[in-house]
Amino acid sequence: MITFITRRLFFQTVPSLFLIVTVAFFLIRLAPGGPFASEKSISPEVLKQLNTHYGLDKPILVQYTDYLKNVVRGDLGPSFKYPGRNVTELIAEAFPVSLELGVYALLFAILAGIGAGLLAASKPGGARDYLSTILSTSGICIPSFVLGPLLVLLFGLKLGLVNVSGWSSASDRILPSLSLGMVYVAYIARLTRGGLLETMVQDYIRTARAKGIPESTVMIKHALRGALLPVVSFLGPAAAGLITGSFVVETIFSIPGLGRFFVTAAFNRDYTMIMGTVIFYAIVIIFFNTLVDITQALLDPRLRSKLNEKA
Amino acid sequence: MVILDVRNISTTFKLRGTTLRAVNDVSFGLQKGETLGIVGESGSGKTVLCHSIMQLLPRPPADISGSALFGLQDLVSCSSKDIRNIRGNRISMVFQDPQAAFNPYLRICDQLIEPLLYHRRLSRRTAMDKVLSILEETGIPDPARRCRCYPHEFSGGMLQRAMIAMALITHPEILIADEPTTALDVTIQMQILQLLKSLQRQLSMSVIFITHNLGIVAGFCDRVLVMYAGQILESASGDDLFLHTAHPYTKALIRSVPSLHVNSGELYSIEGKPPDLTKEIKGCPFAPRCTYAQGECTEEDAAAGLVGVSHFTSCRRVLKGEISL
Amino acid sequence: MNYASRFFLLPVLCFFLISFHINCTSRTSPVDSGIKTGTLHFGNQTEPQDLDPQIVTGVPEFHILEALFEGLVILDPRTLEPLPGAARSWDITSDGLIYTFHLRSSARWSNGDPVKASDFLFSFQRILSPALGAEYAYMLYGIKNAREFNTSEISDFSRVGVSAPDDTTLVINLGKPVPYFLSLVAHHSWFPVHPATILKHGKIDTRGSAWTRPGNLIGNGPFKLTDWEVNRIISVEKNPFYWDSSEIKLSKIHFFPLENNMTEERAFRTGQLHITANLPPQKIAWYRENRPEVLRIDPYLGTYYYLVNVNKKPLDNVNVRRALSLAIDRKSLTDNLLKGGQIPAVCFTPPNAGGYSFEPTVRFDTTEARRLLAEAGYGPSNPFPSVTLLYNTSESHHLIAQAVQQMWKKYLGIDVVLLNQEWKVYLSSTQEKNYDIARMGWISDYDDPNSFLDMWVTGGGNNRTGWSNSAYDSLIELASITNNKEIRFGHFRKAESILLSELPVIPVYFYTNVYLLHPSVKGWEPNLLNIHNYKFISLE
Amino acid sequence: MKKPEPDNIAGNSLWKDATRRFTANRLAMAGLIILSVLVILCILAPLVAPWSVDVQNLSLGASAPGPGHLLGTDILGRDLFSRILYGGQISFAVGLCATLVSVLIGVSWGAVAGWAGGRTDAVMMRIVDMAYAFPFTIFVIILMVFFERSLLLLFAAIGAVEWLTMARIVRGQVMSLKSREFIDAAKGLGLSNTRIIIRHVLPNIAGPVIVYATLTVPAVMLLEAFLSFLGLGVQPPASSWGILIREGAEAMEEYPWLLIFPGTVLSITLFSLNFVGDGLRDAFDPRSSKE
Repeated sequence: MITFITRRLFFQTVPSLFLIVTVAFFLIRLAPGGPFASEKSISPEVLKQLNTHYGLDKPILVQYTDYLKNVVRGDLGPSFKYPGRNVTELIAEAFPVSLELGVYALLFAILAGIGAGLLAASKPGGARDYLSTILSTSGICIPSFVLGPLLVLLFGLKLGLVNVSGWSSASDRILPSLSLGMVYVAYIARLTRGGLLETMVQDYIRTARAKGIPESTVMIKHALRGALLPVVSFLGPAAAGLITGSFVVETIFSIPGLGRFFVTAAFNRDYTMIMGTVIFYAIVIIFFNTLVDITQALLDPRLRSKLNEKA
Repeated sequence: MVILDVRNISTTFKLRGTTLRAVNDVSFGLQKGETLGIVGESGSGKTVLCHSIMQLLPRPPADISGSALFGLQDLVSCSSKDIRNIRGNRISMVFQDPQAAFNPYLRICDQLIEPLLYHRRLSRRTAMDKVLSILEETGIPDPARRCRCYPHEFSGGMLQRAMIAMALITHPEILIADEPTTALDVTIQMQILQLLKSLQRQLSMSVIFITHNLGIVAGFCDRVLVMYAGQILESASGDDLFLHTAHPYTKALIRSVPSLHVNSGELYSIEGKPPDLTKEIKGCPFAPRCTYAQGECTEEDAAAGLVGVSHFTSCRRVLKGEISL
Repeated sequence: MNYASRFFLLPVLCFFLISFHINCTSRTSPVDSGIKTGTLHFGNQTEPQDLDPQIVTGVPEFHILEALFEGLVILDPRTLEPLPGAARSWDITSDGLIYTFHLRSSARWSNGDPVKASDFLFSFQRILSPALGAEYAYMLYGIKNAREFNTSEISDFSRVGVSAPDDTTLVINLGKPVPYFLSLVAHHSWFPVHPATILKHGKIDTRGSAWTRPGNLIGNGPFKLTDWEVNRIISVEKNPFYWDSSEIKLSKIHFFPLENNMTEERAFRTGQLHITANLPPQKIAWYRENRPEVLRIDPYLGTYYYLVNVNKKPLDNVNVRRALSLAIDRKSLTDNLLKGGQIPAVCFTPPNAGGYSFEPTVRFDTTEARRLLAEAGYGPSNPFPSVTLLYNTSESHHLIAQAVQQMWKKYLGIDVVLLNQEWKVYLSSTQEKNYDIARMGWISDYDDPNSFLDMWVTGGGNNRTGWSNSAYDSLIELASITNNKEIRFGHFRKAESILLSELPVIPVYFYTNVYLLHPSVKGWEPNLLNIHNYKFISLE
Repeated sequence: MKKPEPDNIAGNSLWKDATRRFTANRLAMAGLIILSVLVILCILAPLVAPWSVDVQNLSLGASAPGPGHLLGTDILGRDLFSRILYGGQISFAVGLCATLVSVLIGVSWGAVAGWAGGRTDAVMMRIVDMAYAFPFTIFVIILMVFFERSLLLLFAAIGAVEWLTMARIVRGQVMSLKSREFIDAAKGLGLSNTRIIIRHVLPNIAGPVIVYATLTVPAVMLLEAFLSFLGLGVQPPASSWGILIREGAEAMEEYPWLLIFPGTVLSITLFSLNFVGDGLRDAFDPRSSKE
């Protein structure tokens, strides 16, 4: 297992990061409108000074190699939009917030999703199945920019239970996590239900029942593990999506996370900030994908012995 | 002494408007210590019968009538809690394909230990000792190491041994073995059968042995039921079945066993297809394929009668003595 | 089985109940507690770029800088007349070229250092230093040789027309008269910075050093910076060293970067804010009806208009441009769509800009519009070619564009294609004149018509229409060297009438500032520049 | 459970069989009928819609449902019912086409990667990881700016993003299928890889693929709304359900009907899609049918 992880780190992570950096670097420069374009026109002299200051007057290949060198040194450069800050600092400040939000949302999605999936699969075609399918599907139908304000209206304005925005008290975590995680509840519930139905007809479930063990144990111990494999492979992208896709929720609830930086950086053409977030998100995503592969191997011994053979 | 008294079991599946009669009015009794074979082609209802008795069929769509008295309890109608206390405890099962019947995601020991944990409420430690000793008994070398393996790391024969060990770990009164050797090599088959036999003697339990292989039945079973299209066509002691065959279907089955002794060039096979179970069957279900059949076989209700001591047949022509097989 | 799903669903429920429970224990709203403690909760749109007055350009930044720094003059919150700020008084020579500011000897930086005239010199040198890349450096171009220094034509700062004969006297020499000079001086680009602090964290022209961080930042304003958490909050508290600190009634101000105006409105409604930056248009009616006491609609010195690319056919025809302008029912737009008290534009410069108002010229007249279009040669036999209306992504722009599209179709039979571009793309499209008609807005930084009219001179940086008129250019030039208000305004009037008959820009409406203000906030006066000096504000 | 199905021995009746099973599933049929009605209504919008889509009535503004306007009007005074019909054209087009694109790319990519394993798999999945890690906003901005902005490009852009998850799911399924016996059996029979993938692997992954595809359609519809939100989607005055819902969300307190009606229509569509998806899966995969 350890060899597997190290192999992955050195032979896959580094090259793919390098590729991402390269593609992103040049693609960003292709987008029209530079970082200093503004509604009130800037004098050409000032523009020239700004370009010199940030090294944008150099040939693009030189900029590229300079940037690579800095990144290897761990320096992501100064933000163009926020001149007093550098990108590393901004990410370090904002990411923990997005991570926290993402983790809560994922936790909620996993618990509610698997729960709903179990409920639905316990009696396929029954009332519970339809109820939980309808509830979880409505999670997909209602985008976060609708769900967020709706929840705020209900719990924040009508009932006055929570703050309508902000990120200071513990209760400030609830509504954003719900709004963000809701979409994934449906996905996880459906994958769980599908996986369970698939598993419940396997011979080994009959064996387990023939042993006379309680039905709930059959479900959780015997069926769920196999049924969760598709869920687990979905969790990688889901986790990445939750952590990187929190822009809307962060805006609605005014949460100081990285998602806002990422999207506004793209619109501001804050080159260094975009590159910084791209690299950072890439690492996050690769991390989660590796985590998923490991989890899958932990769940499926057959896969594990394959990995061990390879390593 | 009859420890399992099965009476008039009928199992139907209602599926989107069609009704499928998988088991049709089957009755039999299982003696203590007896080995009862149930023989028939695939789809004859043997497996469904056993699953019906053990409440392993989802209801609906399955609809089961009749009774199966085990002691004072009717297995067919008892509560799910009661049947759970019987399953894997007093009645155990062994399934056909061990690779599929073991949960691929759990260690062998974790699966073997379950009946003890749930029925005997033993601590993990003592239960584990029992698991190791029964694995030893079933002939698995180095059980302490092997039982920590996953099913895919076992060979088929080994797995089936483990499966038997799992079934017998609670010393059940009845073992239902559903084609336990079908998926295995011939040499392994024999080893498994011998294992079963010796363990049966040791534990003095009754065995219901489901198979489509008449060859196995011959040496292994005290009594044999021959099933076809969900019905019992003939029931006899192992010897009687071969020596005094009393149903054309049994006869055909025996003939279709490839034999080393007979050098006739071609293998025998029964012509035609089994009947469509979604349609009502009138008369003898085998009649359309039976070389002895006459008009009355399909026109009148099926017959039933004895041709010897506890030798039952449903063939009216045999009963009437019109044909001898 | 039930057990199995409970295993997963119960924790979710528990989480809910517990967190709600924690929160249910007594809550007083920040607004109410703020009134007691004198803490103002301020909805401030976005995270500021920085707190360096010589680098930032946005309105939210200005709202914070106003608390931290004080310019030579401040503006009267109601009339926008210059009032003494860091300078206690000033003299102006009769030709309007030399301004002598007398600084307060009692003025102090927030660390106790005296504010000296040389600090201002340092600050001016800093913003004009080419390497700093200050976008607002041009605000100081009125100073003699300032432009030359900023564009590296001269490198000796002593040649720039500013001097400090002693610690409390600052002399500014203008190249030519700037009648609205004092209004300019109140702008944040003229704010002084603390030289020792700047030099501690870098050179005079280092862009983006750490001097603006809490703990580092030294200002001369009524408040000092205590806390800055990115995208969360910026807090300032009363600066005891401020010369007039006894007059300051607020003890603290919290600035919240609430980008989404819906979020901001909800925060106001639940008592988290005293002031919002905006109010979504669809909410105006409700507030007008139910809570008129908190709804504020202030006039604003800004114009919403359509840029026309006069180099493109058929828009090169002046009659076509006139027809397009005549076919916009501006009143319907402001009354039915915007609903925020916006004024239908009757000319280009908003009314009362520095005392200047142009007579109503722009009309809504569909018959005349059709006549002009026919005169331009378009009609059933020669259908009008399809033109594109470009706007940047925003809810109100796209509503207005769709309404205008309909008006042109209905009244002129013209098919207009809408093109919605992301902000930077839109900017580059307009800059490169890669458009037919484009939505634009202009909000002035100072209270003078010059701000609206000098951008249409030939080759002006903001003149992205390709329009050029030598008579117009010379009128603007004449106005810029005239010190007499009436003569100056006369030149502007002539220029504006040329602009409105040529119509390279089609004015649509004049902005208003629509926001919510809690009744406990006192001294918050409406004014054209949306400048509210916290000195005059209190909470009761 | 193993159920005796004596008539199903012949393999080539898969389609006929699936059709039979599908038509017998009432919910799925109801979903299909509702979907068809919606699609037909939207296609026939020019004939069905009571108002032309671009008729505005500024002085009317947003008005509640009433006799003149069945579902009320939006802020510009346009008939909401008509807008929903016209918006449906685009939502359906985007949803179905983009999903198709994503399924095609995702399934073939995932199947090949999972089947080939080893180095090929590593390289292919690394490409997926990279695509995942890529800031898709910028990718789409560039696409939309550099090429003529069109619906077709929108499909391609969304499809190109959505296939990634599909590829991962399919790959996972294929990998676990690979270790099953019948694949070994097929290999043992000397069947070519292509043949095994097409005949044995693809039918077995149809279930998850269909389920995920029915989840992709709504995701795509909402993604389209998000893009429009950024100014990169459908150009006004053209509209889509996603845009209508977003507009409605901004005024949910003042003009609730602007959110409720488009939201309801979208929800009905998505539920129908779900039921149809379930029906399809059950039809193709009798083992997991509702018992």
